[in-house]
Amino acid sequence: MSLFLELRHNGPQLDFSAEIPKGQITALVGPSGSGKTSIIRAIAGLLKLKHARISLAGEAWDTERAHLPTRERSIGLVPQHHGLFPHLSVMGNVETALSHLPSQQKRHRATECIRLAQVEGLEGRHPHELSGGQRQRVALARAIARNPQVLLLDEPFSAIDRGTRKHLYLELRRLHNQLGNTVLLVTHDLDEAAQLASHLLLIDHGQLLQAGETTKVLTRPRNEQAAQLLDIPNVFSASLEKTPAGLAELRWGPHRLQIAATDRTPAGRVKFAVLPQNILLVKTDKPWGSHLENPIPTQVQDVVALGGEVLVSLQVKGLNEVQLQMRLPERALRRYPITSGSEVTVCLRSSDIILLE
Amino acid sequence: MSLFLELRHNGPQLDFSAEIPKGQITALVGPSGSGKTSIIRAIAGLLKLKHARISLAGEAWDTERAHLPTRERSIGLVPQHHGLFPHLSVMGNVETALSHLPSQQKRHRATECIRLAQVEGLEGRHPHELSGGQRQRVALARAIARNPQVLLLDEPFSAIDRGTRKHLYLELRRLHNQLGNTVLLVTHDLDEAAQLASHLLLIDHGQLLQAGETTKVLTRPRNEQAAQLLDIPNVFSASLEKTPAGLAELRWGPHRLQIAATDRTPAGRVKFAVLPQNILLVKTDKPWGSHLENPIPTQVQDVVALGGEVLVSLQVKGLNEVQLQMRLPERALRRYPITSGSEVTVCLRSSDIILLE
Amino acid sequence: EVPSIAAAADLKFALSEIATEFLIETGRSLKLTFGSSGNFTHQIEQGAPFELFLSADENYIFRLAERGLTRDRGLPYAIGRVGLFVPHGSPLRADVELKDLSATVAAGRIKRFAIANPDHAPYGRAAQAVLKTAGLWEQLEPRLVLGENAAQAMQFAASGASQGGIVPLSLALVPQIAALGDFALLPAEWHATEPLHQRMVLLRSAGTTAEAFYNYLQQAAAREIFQRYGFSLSENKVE
Amino acid sequence: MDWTAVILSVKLALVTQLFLLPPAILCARWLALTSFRGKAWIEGLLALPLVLPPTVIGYYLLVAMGGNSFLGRWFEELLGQPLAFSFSGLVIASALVNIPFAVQPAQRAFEAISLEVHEAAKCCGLTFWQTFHRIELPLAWPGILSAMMMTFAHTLGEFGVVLMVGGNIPGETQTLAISIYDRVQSFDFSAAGTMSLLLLVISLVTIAVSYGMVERLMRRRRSP
Amino acid sequence: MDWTAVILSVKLALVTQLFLLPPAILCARWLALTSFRGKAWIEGLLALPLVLPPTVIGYYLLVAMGGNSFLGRWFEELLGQPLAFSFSGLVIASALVNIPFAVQPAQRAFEAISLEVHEAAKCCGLTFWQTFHRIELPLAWPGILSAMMMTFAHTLGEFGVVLMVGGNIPGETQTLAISIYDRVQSFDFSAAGTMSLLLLVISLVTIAVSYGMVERLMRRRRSP
Ligand SMILES: Nc1ncnc2c1ncn2[C@@H]1O[C@H](COP(=O)(O)OP(=O)(O)OP(=O)(O)O)[C@@H](O)[C@H]1O
Ligand SMILES: Nc1ncnc2c1ncn2[C@@H]1O[C@H](COP(=O)(O)OP(=O)(O)OP(=O)(O)O)[C@@H](O)[C@H]1O
Ligand SMILES: [Mg+2]
Ligand SMILES: [Mg+2]
Repeated sequence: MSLFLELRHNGPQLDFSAEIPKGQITALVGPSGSGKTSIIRAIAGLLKLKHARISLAGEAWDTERAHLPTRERSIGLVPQHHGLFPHLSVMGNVETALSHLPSQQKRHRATECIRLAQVEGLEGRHPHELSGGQRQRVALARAIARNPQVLLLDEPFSAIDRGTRKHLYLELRRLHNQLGNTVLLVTHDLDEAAQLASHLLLIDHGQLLQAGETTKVLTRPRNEQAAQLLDIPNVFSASLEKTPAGLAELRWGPHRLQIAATDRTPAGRVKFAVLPQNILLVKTDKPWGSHLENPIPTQVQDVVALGGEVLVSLQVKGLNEVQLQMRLPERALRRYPITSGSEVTVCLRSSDIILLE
Repeated sequence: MSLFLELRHNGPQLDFSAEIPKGQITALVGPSGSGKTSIIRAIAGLLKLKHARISLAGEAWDTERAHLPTRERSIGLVPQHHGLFPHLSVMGNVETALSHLPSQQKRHRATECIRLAQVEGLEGRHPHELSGGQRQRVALARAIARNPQVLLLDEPFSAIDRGTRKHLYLELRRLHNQLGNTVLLVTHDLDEAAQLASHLLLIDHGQLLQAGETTKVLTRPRNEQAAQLLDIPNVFSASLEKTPAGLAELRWGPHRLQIAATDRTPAGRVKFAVLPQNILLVKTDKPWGSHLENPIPTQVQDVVALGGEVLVSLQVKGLNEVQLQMRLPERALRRYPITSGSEVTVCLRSSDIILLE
Repeated sequence: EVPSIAAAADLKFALSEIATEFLIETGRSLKLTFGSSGNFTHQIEQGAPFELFLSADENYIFRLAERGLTRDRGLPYAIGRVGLFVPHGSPLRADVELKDLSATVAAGRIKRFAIANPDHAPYGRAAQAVLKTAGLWEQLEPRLVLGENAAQAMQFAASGASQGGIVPLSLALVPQIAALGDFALLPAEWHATEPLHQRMVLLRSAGTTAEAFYNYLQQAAAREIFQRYGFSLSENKVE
Repeated sequence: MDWTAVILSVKLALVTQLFLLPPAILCARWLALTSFRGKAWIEGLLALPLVLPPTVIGYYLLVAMGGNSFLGRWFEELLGQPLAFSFSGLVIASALVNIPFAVQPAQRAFEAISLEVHEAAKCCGLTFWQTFHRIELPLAWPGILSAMMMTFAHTLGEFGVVLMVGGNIPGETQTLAISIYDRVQSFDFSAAGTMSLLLLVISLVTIAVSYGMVERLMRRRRSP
Repeated sequence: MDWTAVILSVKLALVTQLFLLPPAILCARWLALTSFRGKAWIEGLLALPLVLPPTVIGYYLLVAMGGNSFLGRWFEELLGQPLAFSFSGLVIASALVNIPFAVQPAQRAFEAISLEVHEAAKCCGLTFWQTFHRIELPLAWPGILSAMMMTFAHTLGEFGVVLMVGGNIPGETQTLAISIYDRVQSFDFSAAGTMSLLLLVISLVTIAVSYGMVERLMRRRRSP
C-alpha cells in the first residue's frame, strides 16, 4: 500500500526506484538539477519517460503498455512555477479544480481552500496582481481543492516568508491528518523536511541516494555523497581497527576514536562523519573527568556568528589538512570566549560518529 | 553616496523611503506580499509609481518630472520568475546582456559569468531544458554580466539547494568585494540575510519597519511587528518601573525583571522580547549562585526536536497565558532530560531583554 | 414568380428602362442581372435559374444552344458598334479616321491604350480588327491594356489612366462617361471580320413572363429605347 | 441605397462565421497542439483557397455544385433546390474561401498558450471540452477575434466567388460587394461611392468596437 | 504553359513582401505594445482593404494613380513613366490590399510575448532595435510567417485589383492569376486546369516547407 515508482530516462536523467509510504508526508530532497521536478512531473503523468512504472496502492498509473492520463490520476500539483490560469481570478483558479461539484458547493469549497492557503481577501485578483508568494499559495489552494489522494508539492513554500510558512505547515499537517493523503514535498530546506515530513528521499543525478525516516536520514547519512547533500561538513578518512574485545576503533592520524560496536564494516580505510552540532567543547574550568570521550586537541581557526549561533572552524592537531566544523549557540561563547588562534579540546562522542559506506 | 529611495503608490501599496548604502549588500526582508518585488521593480524602472524619487549617488533616476529608462540604469536584475529568453541558449541569454562588447570578449565574459553562477556545462541548453534552480542561476549570470552598479536580486536563491547556495554566497561576496557594487537582496531567509548582507531593511505592507546593520536588526527588533517578522516568538507585555537608583525594572505578572538602563522609554506599559536562543536553562546540579539573573520558574509544556535542536515551550508560573519559547541544542538535553510537565527555572539576562517601542 | 434575366453589362441602362416600360404596360416585374456574358454562360451551363439571356456575343448563345440549354438559337437584338474614346487631358484627339491616333502613336506619345481582352471579349476582337484595319495594331500592341470586358476597358480610358481606348458606343453614350472625354464612332466596316452580333435567347426553363418580355423586346417601343442607347439593329436580317 | 444587398451581405457574413468558425477553431486547436509528420502540408493545404483567383475558384465550385455534378445532384435532392445560385451555396463557397482567415490566426493563438497552463488544466482534472472552453478558448480570444474580423471583412468584400457561385440574383445572392461592383461597371460612381462608404463605415465600426472590447478584456490579464 | 506569367506572379509576390513586410511588422509591433485611445479604430482601418470588392478598390486606385490625379502626375515625374499599368503600380496596389494579412498575424504574435521577456530585454540594456531584432522578432516568428504566407498566397491569387491597376499586359502586369482567369473566360479549361494546378503546387510547396521549417525551429524552444 504505497506509491510505487520505477523511473528511467535520459534528458532529464533518471534512474530511480522507490516506494513512497501511503498516507505519509515524504520529502524529496536533492541538489538543484537532480531530477526532483522531473520525478514529480512523471508521477503527475506530465512527463513521459522511456521507462516508467508508477502505481498507487496497486492501481497502475504507468506500466510498460498503459499510461493513465493526468486528469484521471487523483493528484494535486503545485508546480515549481505556480502555473496559474492568467485569465481567471484567484477564485476562478481554485474553482477550476472543482469542476465536478455543483456551483454552490464549488464556491464554498474554494473559499475554504483559499482560507487554508492564507490568501483570503485576494479572491477577486488576477494572477498578475499577486506577489510571487501569493501566487504560490493560490496554486496550493488549487492543488488541495480536489482532496487528491496524492499531493505533489514542488517547492511550494520557496517564495513564502517564515511566518506565513509556519501557518501553512500547520494547515498542511492538519489537512494531512484529516485526509491521510500521500504527500510528496520537494524542498531544499532540510528544516522544512524535518518539520513536515516523516520520510525523506535523498536523490542526486536522478538516482536514489538514501531513503528512510526523516530524522534517521538527517542524522545518519549512509555515504559521503549523502553527507554532503545533508550539508554535513565533517567527513573524514580514517582506518578502522577491531580491538580484541570486539570493539572498534578509528585511527585518525595520531588520534584514536572509540566508536560504537559495528559488525558490518570490515577493518580498513573508512570514511566517517560527525554533525557540527554534535561536537562538544570541553570547558577547561569544568570537572569533566571520566566523561571525556574521544577528546581531540584543536586550534581555533575561524569564528563566524550567524544570528544566535556560532560556527567555529577547528584545526585538528596532528592532522594539518583536516578542518572540523563546530556549531554552538552564541550564548555558549559568552562564558568561554573563543577567538581565532586559541587552543581548545573537543569531544567526539562515540555514538555521534557515523561510519559511511 | 547611496541609493536613495522615496516611493509611494497604491496597488501595489507602497509608502517607503530609505537609503541603501552604496557598495554594500543590503537585504530586503518582509513577509510575502509586503512589496519587495515592487520596490525592486521600481528601482529597475519597470514599475511606474504614483510618486517615485530614486537616485544613485546623486544621479537622478526618477524624479517628479523625469524617468530614466531601464536600459540606461546601471542595473542587473534577477527577477523572481527568472524571465529568461526562451528562444536563446544559456550562452545566448548571457551574451544578450553584453551587447556592448565585441563578439570575442562577449563570449569570454559570458563564459566567466556562467562559471561564477555554477551553471557551466549547460551553455547550449535552452531554458525549457533546465531545472528551476538552473534557470535561476542563469538569470544570475545574466544579471552580473554587465558589472552593474546596482545588482537587484529578487529571491535569487529560492530554488537552489544549500550546497550550491553556499558556493553562490562565496562567489557573490567575492564579486562584491571586487566590484564594490550596491547589492539589494530580497530574501525570506534570515540566515541568508545574516550571512550575506551587512545591512537589512525590514518592510511590511509597503512600509519600512526597521533599517540598519543586519546583526543589530536581527537581534534588536524595534517594535512588536518587527519582532514578529524576525520570527521572535517571545514578545510580552509588562510594566516598566524606574528604581530610585536610576535602574529600570519590568513588572511581569508576579515577576520582576531587571533590565539594562534605559532613558528613552518612559515608565508604564511596555512590550519586551527575548530571543529563544537567549533563554538560559538553569541546571539544578550546577552551583550558579549569584550568576542567576532574573530567574523565572516555569513548567515545560512541549518539547519538539528539530534536527539537532530542540524547541521547548514553557509555561511561566503565575502568568497562565504566557508561553515562553526556548531553543536548545539537542545535546544539552542529553544530560538534563526535560519532558513535558517537568518544572525548570530559566534565566532572562538583562542584556538579552529587548524593550520594544 | 418573377423571372431572372441575365444581360450583358453594357445593357444596364437600356434594359432597365425597357423593363420599367414593360412593368408599366403589363404589370409584370423582372429580376435583371447584369454581368459578363462569359460568366453567365458558365453559370447557365451549371444550371443557373435564368429564363432569358441577352448576350454581348452570339457565340455564347450558340454554345448554349448546342448543349440544348435553350429553346432555340434565339434572335439578334442589336449589332454593337465601337468608337475611339479619349479622356480629357489626353494628348490624343478623337477623330473618326484615327488619323490623330496614328500620328500620336508614331510620335510615341501614347503610353497606354485600352481595349477589351480580344481573347474572350467580343468588343476586344472588334477593337483588334479596327486597329488592324487602321494599320495600328503592330505599333499599339505593346501599349495595350486589356480590360476583362468592354466595361473595364471603358474604365481604363475614362479614368485617364490610359490615353484612349476603343470602346462600345453604348457605353460612350452614358452621360457620366460622356462628361469625361470625347468619343468618335468608327465605321462598322472597319471590323467587318468581327461583327458584334448580339443575341438573346429563351432558356429551357423560361416561363410566361420571360416569354412575354422576349416578345416585348422585339416590339418597336423596345427597339426605340435600344436605339437610343446605341444598340442599333441593322435592317438586313442576320441568320 | 441597395438595402436588400446590405442585409444580404451582413447575413452572409454572419452565417458564414456561424458555420465556418466552430470547425475552423477546432481544427486550429488540433494543429496547434499536436505534432505529426505532414502537418506542414495540411497547413499549406488550408492556405490554398487564397492562392487561386476567386473567380476561378468560383468556377470550380460552380462546377462542383452545379446540376451536372454528383455533389450538386445530391444536395439538390437533400435541399429540394440546387445548391448553386442559392444562399446555401453562397455560404458554402464563402466558408471555403475564408478557411485561411479563420484557421491561421486561431492556430497561432492556441500555439501561444504556455505549456504550464495546459499542464495546470490537466492537473485540475478538466476534460477535453472543459479545458477547451474554460481555458484555451478564453486565452486564444485575441487570435479568434482576428479570425472573426478577417472573415467578416473578407466575406463583405469578397465578390469573385460569390458572383460566380451565386449568380448575382437580387435579394438572394446579390451582396453589397456585387452591387457596388455593378454600379462601378455601369459607371454609376455616385451610387458606388455612397455604397462603398456605407460598407466601409459598417465594417470599421464593427471591427473597431470588437477590438476595443477585447483590448479592455485583455488589459485585465496581462501575462503574469 | 504561360511561364512569363508564372515568373511575374512570383516576382510580384516577393517584391510585395519586400515592401510591405518591414513597415507592416513595425506597425504591428507598435500596435501590439502600446496602448492609446483610438487604437481600435486604427486596427479597424487597417482591416478595411479586405472589405471593399477588389475591382472597386482597383478602380479607385486606378483613378488615384491615373494621369489626371495629382498623385499620378507626381509619380510619373518621379519614375518617368505612369504608375498605372506598370509593375510599380501593381506592387503598390498589391501591398495596399495585403495590409490586413501582414499586420494582423504579426500584431497578435507580438502581443503574445510575455511581459517578463520585455522587462528582461530592458534590464539587459538592449536598445529598441536590439530588442526588436534579437528578442521580439525571433519570438514573433510564427506569426510573422503566417503574415508572409498569407500575403504570398493572396498576392498570387489576387486578381481583381491587379487586373484593374495592371491592365493585363503580358510580361509586365499579366500575372498567373489573370492568365488563368482569361483561360477560363475563353473556355480553355484544360489550360486553366494545368495552370491552376501549377499555381497550387508552387504555393503548397512553398507554404508547407516554410511551416515545416518554423515548426522545427519552435520545437527547440517550447515556452520554458
Ligand atoms: N528537456 C530536457 N532535456 C535535457 N535535460 C533536461 C531537460 N529538462 C531538464 N533537464 C535536466 O534534467 C535535470 C533534472 O531537472 P529537474 O527539473 O527535474 O531538476 P530539479 O531537481 O527539479 O532541480 P531544481 O531544484 O533546480 O528545480 C536537470 O539537470 C536539467 O538540466
Ligand atoms: N497590479 C497590482 N494591483 C494591485 N495590487 C497588486 C498588484 N501587483 C501586486 N499587488 C499587491 O502588492 C503587494 C506587493 O506585491 P509584491 O510582489 O511587491 O510583494 P513581495 O513582497 O515581492 O511578495 P513575495 O515575497 O510574495 O514575492 C502584494 O500584496 C500584491 O498582492
Ligand atoms: Mg525543480
Ligand atoms: Mg516578490
